Amino acid sequence: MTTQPQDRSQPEEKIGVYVCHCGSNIAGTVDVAEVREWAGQRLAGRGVAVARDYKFMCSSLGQELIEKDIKEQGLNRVVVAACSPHLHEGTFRTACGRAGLNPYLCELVSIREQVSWVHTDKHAATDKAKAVVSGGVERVRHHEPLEPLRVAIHPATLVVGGGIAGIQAALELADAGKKVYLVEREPSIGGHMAQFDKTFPTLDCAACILTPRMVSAGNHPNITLLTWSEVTEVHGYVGNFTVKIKQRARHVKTELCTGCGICQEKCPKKVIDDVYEAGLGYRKAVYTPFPQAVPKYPVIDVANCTYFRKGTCRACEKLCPTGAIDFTQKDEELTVEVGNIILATGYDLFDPQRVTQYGYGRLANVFTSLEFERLTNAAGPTNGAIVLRDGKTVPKSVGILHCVGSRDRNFNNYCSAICCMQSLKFAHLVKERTGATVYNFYIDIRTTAKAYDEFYQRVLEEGTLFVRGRVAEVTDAARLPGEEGKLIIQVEDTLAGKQRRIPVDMVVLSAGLQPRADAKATAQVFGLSCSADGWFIEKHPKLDPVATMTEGVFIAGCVSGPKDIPASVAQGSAAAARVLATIDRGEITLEPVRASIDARQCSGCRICNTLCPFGAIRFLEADRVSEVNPALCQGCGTCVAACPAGAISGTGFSNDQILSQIEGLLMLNVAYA
Amino acid sequence: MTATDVSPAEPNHNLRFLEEVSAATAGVSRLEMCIQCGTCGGSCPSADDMDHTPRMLFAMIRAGMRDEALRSNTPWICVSCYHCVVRCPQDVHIADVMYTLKSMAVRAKLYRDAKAPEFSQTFVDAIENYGRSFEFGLATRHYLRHFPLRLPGMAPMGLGLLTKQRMSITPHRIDGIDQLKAILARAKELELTS
Amino acid sequence: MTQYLFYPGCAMESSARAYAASLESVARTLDLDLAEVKDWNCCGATEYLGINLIPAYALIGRNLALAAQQAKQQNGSGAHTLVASCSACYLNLAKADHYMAERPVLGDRVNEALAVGGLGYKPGTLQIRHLLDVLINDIGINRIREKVTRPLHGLRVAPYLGCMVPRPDYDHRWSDHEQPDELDRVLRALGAEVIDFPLKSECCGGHMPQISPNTAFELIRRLLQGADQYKADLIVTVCPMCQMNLDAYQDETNRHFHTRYRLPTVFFTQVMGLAFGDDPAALGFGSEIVDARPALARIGTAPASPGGAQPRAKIEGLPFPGRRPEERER
Amino acid sequence: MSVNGSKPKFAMYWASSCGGCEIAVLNTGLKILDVDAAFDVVFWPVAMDAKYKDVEALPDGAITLTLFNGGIRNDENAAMAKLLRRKSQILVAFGSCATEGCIPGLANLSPAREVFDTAYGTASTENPRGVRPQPETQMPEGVLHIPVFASTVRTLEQVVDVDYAMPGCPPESHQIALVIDLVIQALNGKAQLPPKGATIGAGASTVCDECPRQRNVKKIKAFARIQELEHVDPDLCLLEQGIPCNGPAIRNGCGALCPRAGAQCIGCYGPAEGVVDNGARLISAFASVIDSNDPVEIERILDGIPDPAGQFYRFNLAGSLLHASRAVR
Amino acid sequence: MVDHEHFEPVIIGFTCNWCSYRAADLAGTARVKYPPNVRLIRLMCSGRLDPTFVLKALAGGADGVLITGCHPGECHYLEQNYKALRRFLLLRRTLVAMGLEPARVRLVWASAAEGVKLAHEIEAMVAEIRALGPLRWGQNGSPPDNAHDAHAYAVAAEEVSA
Repeated sequence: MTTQPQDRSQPEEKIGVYVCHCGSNIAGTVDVAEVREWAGQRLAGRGVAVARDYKFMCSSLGQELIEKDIKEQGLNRVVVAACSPHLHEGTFRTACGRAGLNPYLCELVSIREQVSWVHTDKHAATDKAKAVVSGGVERVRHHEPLEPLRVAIHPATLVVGGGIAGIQAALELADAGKKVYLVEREPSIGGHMAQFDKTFPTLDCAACILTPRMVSAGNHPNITLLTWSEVTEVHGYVGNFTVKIKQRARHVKTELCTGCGICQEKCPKKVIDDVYEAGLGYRKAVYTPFPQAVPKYPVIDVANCTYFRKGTCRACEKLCPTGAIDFTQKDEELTVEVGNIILATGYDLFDPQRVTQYGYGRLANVFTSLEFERLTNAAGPTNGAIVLRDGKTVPKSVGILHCVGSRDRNFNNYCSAICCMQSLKFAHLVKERTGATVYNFYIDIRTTAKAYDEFYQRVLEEGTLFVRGRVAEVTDAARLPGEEGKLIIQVEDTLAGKQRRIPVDMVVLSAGLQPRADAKATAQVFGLSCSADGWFIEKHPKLDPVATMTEGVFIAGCVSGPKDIPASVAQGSAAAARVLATIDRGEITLEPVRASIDARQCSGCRICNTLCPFGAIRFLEADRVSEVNPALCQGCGTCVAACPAGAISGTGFSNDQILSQIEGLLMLNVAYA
Repeated sequence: MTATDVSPAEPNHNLRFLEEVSAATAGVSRLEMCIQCGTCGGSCPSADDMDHTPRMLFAMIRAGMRDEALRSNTPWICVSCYHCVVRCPQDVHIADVMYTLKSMAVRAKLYRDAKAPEFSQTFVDAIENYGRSFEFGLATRHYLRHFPLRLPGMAPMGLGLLTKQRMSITPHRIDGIDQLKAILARAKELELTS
Repeated sequence: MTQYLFYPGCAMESSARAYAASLESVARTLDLDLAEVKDWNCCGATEYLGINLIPAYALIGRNLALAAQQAKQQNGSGAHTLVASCSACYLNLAKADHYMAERPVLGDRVNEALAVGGLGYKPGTLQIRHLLDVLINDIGINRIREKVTRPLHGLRVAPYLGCMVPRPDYDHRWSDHEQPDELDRVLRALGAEVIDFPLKSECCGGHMPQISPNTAFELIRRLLQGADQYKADLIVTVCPMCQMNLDAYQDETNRHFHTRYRLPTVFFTQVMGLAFGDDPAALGFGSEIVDARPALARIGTAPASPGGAQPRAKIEGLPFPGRRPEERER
Repeated sequence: MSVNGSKPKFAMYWASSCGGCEIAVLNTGLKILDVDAAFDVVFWPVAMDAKYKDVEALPDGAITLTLFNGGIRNDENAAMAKLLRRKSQILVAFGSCATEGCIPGLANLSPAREVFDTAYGTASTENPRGVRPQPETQMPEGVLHIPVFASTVRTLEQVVDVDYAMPGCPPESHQIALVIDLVIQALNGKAQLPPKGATIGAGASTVCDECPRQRNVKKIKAFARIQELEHVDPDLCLLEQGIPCNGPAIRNGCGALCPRAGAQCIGCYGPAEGVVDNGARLISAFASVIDSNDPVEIERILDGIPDPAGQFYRFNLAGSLLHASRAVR
Repeated sequence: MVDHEHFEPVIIGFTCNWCSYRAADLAGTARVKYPPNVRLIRLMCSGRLDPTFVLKALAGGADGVLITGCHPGECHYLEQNYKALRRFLLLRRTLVAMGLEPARVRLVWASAAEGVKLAHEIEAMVAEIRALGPLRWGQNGSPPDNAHDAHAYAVAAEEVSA
């Protein structure tokens, strides 16, 4: 029972205690000389062999002081009482290392941030400093020599998601000569960007800038493109992931297919394309989503294919000039080894049917932003003609609504970031192509990036009418003369302070972005966590935006929150850079703060099994004991604290270290000494 | 229950008006959360007849324009259809704030048009005396008072309702009227304030 | 069969007698057991809240307390659901129950006041629901359809809920805040042709006729105009206040705007009773100011309309991910 | 140690305990004859007549092996502990009372005053005159002394230096047999005694190690005492069924008797090797596998453990870090 | 009884390396003042907090224990602070059953940015514990000496005479 004092025998530890003045930062409030003297005398019995105070311990002279004592006095433990470990722990560990002492046998205790800077009473501050030092001394006695963990990095990388962010990341890595597996769920890469016509603020055509990237991703010798595929399982840890990928049957022999397109032409089955055409256009049961698709090979959509549903037809098979159609193909599962993973799985569009008062789905001429993108796209269902739902009538007036489903506690609290600029882009396109009257209804105009506000100015010049007010409702219930047959936008013009009813022919809803419907499931597969909103969480929102808490798994693009194209591309490159750094180093070193289980004492009760969010603990059925994988362990120590048998120990923060530090802080050690 | 605390040293005590309104409102008003988007003003079916849209009124409250806010006819024109409430992106309890403003105006005698407060008062008197309401007494008393000219026009309707026994001439008094009176008397001593 | 506590509200004894009468016979047909709360008092409508807050809630609180008490006494029957037929009453009861919990200080003071009368109410004790909610979710659309003996084929009805049933909808009981379809589904089950009425949850003007008649008449006009645009024979409502305003003030509104709408407005329980084959007189028909007989005469003049609602825009040209009729009948 | 001519001497003493430990020793069956053969028993109040003065008369260290069971509840217990320590070469804290305080240790939750009131002032004792025992009573024959009652129960280790601890309430007979064998072997130089301070007659892991029940990843939504449950799966880990079984934190060696018999482990074998506070281990383990992050729900789940102090410190209170309730002042 | 004026409580505080310890650092760099009665220990995560540490501190003479961690949902290790919460709630129940005032163990969430908040929490806790007086579990909790016994007995004895 440790209510009993610890062993009273003269300890074999030889501890050096160094009290820093930090100029007057510490010495101004703490009587450092007294602390030094006290430690030298009262803690001699606890192994303190040397006690010194010095103006600036972190200075080279201060460090040499330590190194000298280690060499000459044979110190085997060091306690520095100075500033926060977050500042100089590294400094003093290195100093010890230079003198041939294992760096982890050094303890830095803070008497600046936690004593001199926050207390005023000199006497009390000095007493507390003594306690802090005494705690450090007791703790350091239980330090063990440690080696940082080194993990080798497999040079290949998995990129999940073939949108612009994923393509960018894949190309950066491939161009640097690294192997990349690029996995995409749809038949072609390209993502949402491929659906757009123009991109703000420069208005270059999306296809013109995206297609070349898609092609090089498709042809790149270092990129293995896996479309129509999904990641099903991820095992292993940073440096050595084993990934299972399900490749759905294309029912097209890619080695034979020339991408001539006859099959799609002849396929009798027309299906509404809810993905690429955003529900506004049709595709066939055998299809490539769009002409510039990469790869060029079509897929057969089994759910809609007449042959698969009725057993007849086979038109595509009959007419394929190269005999590439193969109804017998089965889904395949392949396994790849990678060292790092980049997730760029993107976003879903908010479903505006949820905002009933805007009438989407009830009122034919209310469109979503993605529908409108397709409407304006030269390759879209109307060849770029902006027309009403009837497919012919050109609108004379168009209302564009901002913040649909965003900045709204009834739906998504956050700002979707891209809608302002997108709406301005729409306004410009409508003006340019139809000359119609355009209204923008907004709460705030957020044009914060380079050349964005200039674009706002331009749209103002073009005569788009801006109404500051969040639209209350869109209705076809005419109330006043001139409203019949129109869509009436009812809104408070908050700058005029009046309610207005504005009749228009077409309404476009700038629907917000939201996490993929299956984001939670994806997060589980890759061992990540989602925020309350459902976006993936970065390691640090500012300083480490593309890393995650799981070593070796990075994120890029909208997967971590709404972003426009420039930001997504930047993140793709950033994630690639982070990966490259580890690949080029060949290995990464991890702090040796890890948990380990003593199999002899483990009873296999499995209490610890639920506790590790990083999956570092697994239960060995055969031996009926649990074990910790040090590469997955992040060192939080939760399992150590939970083990009922006391079978789990944590390096760097062992029970002995902490319990002794408590005794030290409470000055119980002085009694033993 | 209210937003940030304004120091007592605050020169213009009206800047605490928003807190007062919040405190006196049923539920958690969230008035301080208004982002002035105008969803309420846009949704309001009777906005045309209002001095100020609800949004403006909230801005005035925030600005401490106590008298102007309490004099506004807006709360009295509010038909409590709750369109603004369900659409408000900030979940402000708009309709309930309107009730609060009415009762404040009544207490401060700041309403301009006596019709509404007096109608409410007649209605409430009926409840406090009988425990139930009875349109006939109400309607007649109220119309005689406010729309003498309309009365002939309304007569057929009133008669219609009467002949079709859709108006009770005599009020129904509940058994527990004394209990109710006692409860309401006590309740009046317990009003919410900041 | 579960028993429900029932809060009729003042209007049911006067202006909405037809509602009371028709509900009685419909309840009999669907054997719906409604136990009236003993010695209930007025809910204060929208008036008391604008005068005093705590008294207004105490007034409602007394009803909740009495109902809860009654629920306790007839324990076993499991009747802790309080049903209201009047929208304003429904909202006030639900609101008090909700806010007494959301703002404890309100709850405490209300109970402090109730204590004087030896009463008290713990928020959440009762489940407060509107009659229509109970009919469609507990009795069920099929049960209603089964009981139809005289389908209302040929009758074009505008389903009109008004504001206070689907909003604010404190415990999320309704399909939508703007375009709820519960009433549509009931009426379709009765065989009526239900128009997709965009104004179904707009305001009838409430107490405005007494306060600012012009405001009220405009709101009434909008509804009549809307129903007329969609060629409805009849407006069907669930709320005494709505029925009163649309029916009793229709002449006045016409006079005010020089229009000549003749749109009878009746309670949904009345048309239910009709479809169940009850005697119109017993259902309170005839008590409406705008005569419903011409409209009712159309019953049976047309065959059953399949889908019910007309798709509001014919789907041609570009695909339209609109709700399709079959989706609406869950 | 030297075994010059005469047989090594054996002693067993009971301080504050129930006597179960003695029964357990006798339950070793024929083994008891080996004891008699290998030792001459100089002091064993339960088994033979002996006087304290006889023990005092022995030279220090004359007794080779003393099994001391029972906690230290009064000054007589303390005096005997000190005496036997002086006279013994090997002093074994034998059984739960001596090693960790056991059930009598639960008295540390109440001040002496309450203990007395309960013992002499309630239905538990027929005591119409409300007599309370006195340290000294004047009798015609002279002054009578009875032991002075301590404020708390202490473990043997908290009073004297102890060589080995042998847990269990009582220690399992087969474990006792093994220990006796070991000592005899050691005396004949055929075996090595474990290092001083070791726990003997038990395993180093915990009860789950010997428990045959199926165990899975644990997520607990509700705790319930076994008698409150309609159905208990006979093959599934009890803790997973919400039954607060102390097995995961209790030293093995008993063979998981209780869980095998369908009852939860209540913890008589004490903490596993190197554990500082048994209760803390249980608190941490149980809390860790509660399946909720919502404070309100967690509290509701914890209501399923109505007596935490009793649940987590039933046997270990006297030996725990806190040792006694604050009320004991 | 206790001279609360001159009683200086000793509080052991456990901090999380990623949030509350950095909050303490921040309080320092911002020169926010708080009473010197608290002595902090750095853990990697509040999930590392073994109830033994708290018992050890209390039994060792601390008058109170402050447990701090990242705000719910902000744990550096995703969700370990929830485990700390669960343990804290059960530990507190046990300590209360052992006669401890609940205020002596306190759980505070403090992000790395909340230096001022942490300082305020410490200030509040010190004041609260000063009001409660010394715990002295060190003396009372550790094995009592014989003087104790006699005293305890005397109490029981005078019960009789009375």
